[in-house]
Amino acid sequence: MLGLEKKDFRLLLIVIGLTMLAPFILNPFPEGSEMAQFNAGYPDLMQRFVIFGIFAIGFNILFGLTGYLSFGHAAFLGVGSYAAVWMFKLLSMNVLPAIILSVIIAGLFSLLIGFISLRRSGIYFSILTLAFAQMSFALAYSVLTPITGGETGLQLALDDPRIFGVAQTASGNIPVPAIFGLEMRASYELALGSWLFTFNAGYYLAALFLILSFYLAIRIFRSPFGMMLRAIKSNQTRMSYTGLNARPYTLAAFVISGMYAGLAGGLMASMDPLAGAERMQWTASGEVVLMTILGGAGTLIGPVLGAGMIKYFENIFSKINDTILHGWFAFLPDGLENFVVAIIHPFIGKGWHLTLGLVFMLVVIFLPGGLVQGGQKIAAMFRRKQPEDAQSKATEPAE
Amino acid sequence: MSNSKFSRRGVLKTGMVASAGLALPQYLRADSHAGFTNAPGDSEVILGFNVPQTGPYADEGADELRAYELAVEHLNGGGDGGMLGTFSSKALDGTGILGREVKYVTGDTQTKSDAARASARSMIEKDGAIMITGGSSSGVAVAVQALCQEAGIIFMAGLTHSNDTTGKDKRANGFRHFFNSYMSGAALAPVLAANYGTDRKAYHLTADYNWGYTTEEAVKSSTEAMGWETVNAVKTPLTQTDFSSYIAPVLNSGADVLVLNHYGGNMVNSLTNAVQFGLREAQANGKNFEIVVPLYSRLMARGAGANVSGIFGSTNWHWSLQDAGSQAFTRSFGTKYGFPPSQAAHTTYVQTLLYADAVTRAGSFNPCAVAEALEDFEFDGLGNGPTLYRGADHQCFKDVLVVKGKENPENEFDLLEIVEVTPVGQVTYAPDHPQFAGGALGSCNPGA
Amino acid sequence: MDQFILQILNGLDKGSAYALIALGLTLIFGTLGVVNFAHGALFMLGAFVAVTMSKLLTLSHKVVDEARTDFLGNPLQVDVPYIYDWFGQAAGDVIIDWAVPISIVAAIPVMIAIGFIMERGLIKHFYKRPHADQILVTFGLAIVIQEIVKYFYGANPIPTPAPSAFVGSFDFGVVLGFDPNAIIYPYWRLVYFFFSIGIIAAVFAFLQFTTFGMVVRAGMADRETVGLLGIDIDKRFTIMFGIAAAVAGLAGVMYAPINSPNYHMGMDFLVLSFVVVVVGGMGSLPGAVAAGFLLGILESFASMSAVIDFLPGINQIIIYLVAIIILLTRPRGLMGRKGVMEE
Amino acid sequence: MGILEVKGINKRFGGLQALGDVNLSVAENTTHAIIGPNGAGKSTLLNVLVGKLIPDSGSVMFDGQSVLGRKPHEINQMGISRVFQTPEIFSDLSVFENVMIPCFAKRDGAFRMHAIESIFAEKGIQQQADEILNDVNMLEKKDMTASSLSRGDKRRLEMAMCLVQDPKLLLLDEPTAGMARADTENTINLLKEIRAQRGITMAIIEHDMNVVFSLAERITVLAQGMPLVEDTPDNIKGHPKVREAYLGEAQV
Repeated sequence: MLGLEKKDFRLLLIVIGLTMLAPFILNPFPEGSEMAQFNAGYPDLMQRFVIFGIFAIGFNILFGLTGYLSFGHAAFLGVGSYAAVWMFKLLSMNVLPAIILSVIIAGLFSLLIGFISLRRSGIYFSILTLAFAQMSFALAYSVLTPITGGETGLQLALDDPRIFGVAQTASGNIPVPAIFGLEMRASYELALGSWLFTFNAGYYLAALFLILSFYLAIRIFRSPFGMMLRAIKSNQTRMSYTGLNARPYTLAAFVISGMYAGLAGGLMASMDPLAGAERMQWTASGEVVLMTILGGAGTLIGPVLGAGMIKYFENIFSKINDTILHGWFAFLPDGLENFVVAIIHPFIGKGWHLTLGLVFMLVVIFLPGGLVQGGQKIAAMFRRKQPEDAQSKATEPAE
Repeated sequence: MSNSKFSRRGVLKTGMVASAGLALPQYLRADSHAGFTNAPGDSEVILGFNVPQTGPYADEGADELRAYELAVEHLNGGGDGGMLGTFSSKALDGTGILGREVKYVTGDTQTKSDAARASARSMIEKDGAIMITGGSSSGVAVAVQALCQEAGIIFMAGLTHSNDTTGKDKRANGFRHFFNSYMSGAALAPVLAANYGTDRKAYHLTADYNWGYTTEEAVKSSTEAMGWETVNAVKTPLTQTDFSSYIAPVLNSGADVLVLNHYGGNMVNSLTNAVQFGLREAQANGKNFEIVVPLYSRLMARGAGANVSGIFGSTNWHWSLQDAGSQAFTRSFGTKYGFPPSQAAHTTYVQTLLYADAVTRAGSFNPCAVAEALEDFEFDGLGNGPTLYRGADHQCFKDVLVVKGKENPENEFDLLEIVEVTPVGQVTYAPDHPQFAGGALGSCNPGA
Repeated sequence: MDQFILQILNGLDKGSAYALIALGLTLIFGTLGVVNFAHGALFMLGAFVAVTMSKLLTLSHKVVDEARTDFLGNPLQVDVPYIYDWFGQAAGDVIIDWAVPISIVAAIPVMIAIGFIMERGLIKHFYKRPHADQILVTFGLAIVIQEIVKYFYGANPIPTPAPSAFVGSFDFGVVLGFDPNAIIYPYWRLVYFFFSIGIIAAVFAFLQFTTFGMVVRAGMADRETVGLLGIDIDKRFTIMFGIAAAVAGLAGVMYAPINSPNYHMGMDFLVLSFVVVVVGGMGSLPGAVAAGFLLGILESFASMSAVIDFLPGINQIIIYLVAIIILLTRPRGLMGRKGVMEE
Repeated sequence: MGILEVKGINKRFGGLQALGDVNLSVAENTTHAIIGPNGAGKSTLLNVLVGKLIPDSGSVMFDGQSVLGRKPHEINQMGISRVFQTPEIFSDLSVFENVMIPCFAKRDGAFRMHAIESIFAEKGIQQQADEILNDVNMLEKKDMTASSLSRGDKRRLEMAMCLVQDPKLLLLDEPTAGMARADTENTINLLKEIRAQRGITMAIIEHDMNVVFSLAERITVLAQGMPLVEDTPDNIKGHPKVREAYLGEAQV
């Protein structure tokens, strides 16, 4: 189906199902209940899930397949966002040209950086990419302020010279990004009993791009090109003595993943038209590395899971405060309530970093293959009867 | 499709129980009833406190959060009422806002514009916050302000000092109580001239980003107007931690004053380094060498320890002010938390009260009504003397404090002493002043 | 000319800090083959040993002073350090003043112990794991360590001054025949420089002249062979990790007076120290030291206002620019060996 | 005129003359062995032939074209395949994938952006891969991960990867190094078979004289970087210079 093997097609269907039904899946708790704190089904976070999912899928094409660990991929995301916002400022508020341009610009930028960085391998390659990204960040934050907006980020203004479109709306406001008139922020809300589900136009556009990206990633993984990339990771000596030139293959993978990053950046700017320099900082590059490893590098679905997990922690755990905790444990006797709250307190709100750090450590200690391996372990527990299944798994191309 | 844009869960939470059961999909029209985003229900109203909880400004964020919690307590009639008693407007009576109990949600800006906007959006989209406030840097303030404008939410800025927040990046839905770079320069210059003379040569070290630029410009133009000369102005990277190579050449540059346009960790390190190099004891051009820090923060001054003593700077507010409002606030904050509040705590507390008061006076949560009530509002009793919320740019105009690091502080909170309270007249500027040029408020956006 | 000399001095001083951190990182990588992202956290912990020491020395009890009042109008409670009670105020002040040098003594055992615990409890399980896993787990550990420090000490920097005997600057200019104040350098920074040189020399001497060091050097060159010799390399790895942690910790202790320590100072140094190590050549100790000084000096030159006026923003990117140029011209850094971390 | 003509190759490493004026001519459709004691320059010569090292002077012509200055993958595309001392295979990939990769390299050249096509649709390539695996008796192991193979199987896999490219010249670097006697015999038989069935020209660098004399049709002896003699196995066996060079080494 669609040029995919049965198993891959099933995976694609699962991803389509998950993204299309995300507003339901992410909002399992009734509105107004104590557990509603854990609901993630609001437009901003849902958009972030898929956008960072795209970013991580792209990163995984480079890192998971070729083993080249780039520490500078956030630069391409940042460049993509800047390109998109400039498109909004100069051309029109339609997101399509902005997204297309951001993919192109990020592709060109990654071609340049990849061409230079890929002259080295291993940690030397990592440091080269890190150096380029840090330079981009430092310059964008300071001397390039006229182009990038610097500290405050590049944003729209009331006097933008928009060629196709108006500078201001009738009510004197800055117009918002839209696709052929459908605003990215437009939402439709569905109340079912005490549950409330939000269907956001921007989210579905981004989700559509995620599905496309995921589909393309499957095709790449299962293509001769993808096999060559895995061969590069496995043995570069044999690669060249088999008559294959590793450089253009790695460069192509680098540019593809750079374009994925640019797509993520363009989508980010389309959902929320502001591009900040911090998007390019090394910590942002490190974040996508963590997402990929956390989910399972070299697997198809892993990076998406990793991205979701980190963004969930960042957005949900950071918002829990002591007042909420006291609300949850109000049923306990006072002394016990305070005790329990005091125990949990360091891990939530301002302590969400601590929780994330612990999760990294636990996952990598107990699940070297990331969350995907965790999923496989659980799945294996349910079908112990078929041991040969587990054996053949090892030889299948990366899942 | 209905463009409900941003949901208003406040309404739903209360109104939903009635419509329980397997309802058919329906377009939610509550928005259009109220005509603005996140119209609150009848019993409670939700405010969003968006402060840095991780990263280098986490302590300032924590102090802001304390002030917010205190403000909520006072608005809901708890505690000793704080500045509600001294506020010139008597609209607030301790029954919440327009009879609704004040609830709040918190978030982490991480002092990054992306994270701050994500957090603000989640407050608006998920929690149904009607107003967002907080922040501890201008980058974040400008970013969140623009977001609130788009969403149709009022933004009450926290600690943000760049001219741009109410200058080129001002927005109709955003309001700033805190002072700015221009005011710092205008307040400092006369005091510096009086103490150090008008024949001085200044060397600027400036943080290489927007806030640094506006502060350097403001201090430069104000001091040059007093007769000072600017010898050199060097930009330093935000990520710099060791400033020795920037400080070392200063003493031999012909300058006799060093101006550190730095904030936060940069300020702590550059000041510590400068003192290490012996600049405070040095002589230049036959005069004592002096250091100036245009924007002081008591929390950050603590990091520099004894190095701040004798060094001039400006600040928005200080707990040792003797007016009734400041005293009341310091008392209720100190009683609750055991130590005096910072200027960040003060401005966020005041912003919360000002918002609540404006809603009450307007009789509506509609952002446009609230904005109208805030614009050109004159008030007193909130710690800075008579104050004007100017309608033209949504900036508060009030007295500015010039402070000096104390020589012999009694404890870690007692680091600054007030040298002069510069009257508001001296720090007022025209809305179209060149340092604030290049932006427009636009018109208020109620969202929905 | 005088500016030039001044910036060389500056560069040497900065470089000594970079070299010291990079040295510990290289020790761990070279011997254990582990990419330790928690190394910056060890540096930070060292600085917080100094902070803790000065807190301990000023541990106080309250004495009520009825004559004065606090900000709320209550009688003022004055903090009186216990140390005053024991040694008298004058001697007590001297001890408190010398908190940072005193904490060096404490830092060595504390940091070695932390190093042992880290290696035994966590790192040793990762020797055979891919570098990506090592990065993830040590990065997680770094976050955990720094968040714990933040929980107890807050996010703001904590002033930890040097003894007052070291306040002020030495005027090199006068010695070299320039104008007074042309080339001044703070005493404590000079102390830091010589301290770093001393530690670097000690580490090299240890590796050069002791049997232990010889085994370790052999292990850095060819780990498998040494393993085959039947030497208990495990125990030596643990000790090496302890030493590397102590080196990082001492660098941190001595750095505390230069910049007030805060919980994220380790992360601030992390990227930089990796750049230093890689520019020096992965796994090469002399390379790490040389790269540290080189980058320190170039960074100082780039911060001169004449240079910035000529090339705006150069001070923002100099380190990375140099790293790129070196890695493109010398494929394995200044002194790197073939095959290390290239797979 | 041989398919491979090496003329006057010199290579110095610092003060060491690794190769001095080496000439070599490998005739088409023969098995040519290059032998010599340790440090004779065998490996250096091999690395020159595959493009890993560039000689200081001299020429290397393959099939009428110079190989000097070309990269290893370009030389492979000219028709030279190499078997390593320790098998170089794609150990993370399956056996089947290992042989598919050289098929693609043969068909599509050094680089092709075939990112959207599916491997599963490449029936021709799959058939080729199946055939060669069948030829080396590894068809039943095609789904195993290469790293889990035995050492002998790894060697056979590498051989299959080279053969499937149908090279004009197969370079073998000590193909039996470190092997047990039985394995060595197997390898000799395998190589003989290949030689007989496919008629591939082979150049073998080998230490084990037993192997050399069972396979080679012509032998070049190197000593201290210099070519000593080049002759048929029978003549080499009794050659005094060779005995001298190998003094102390048994079995000559």
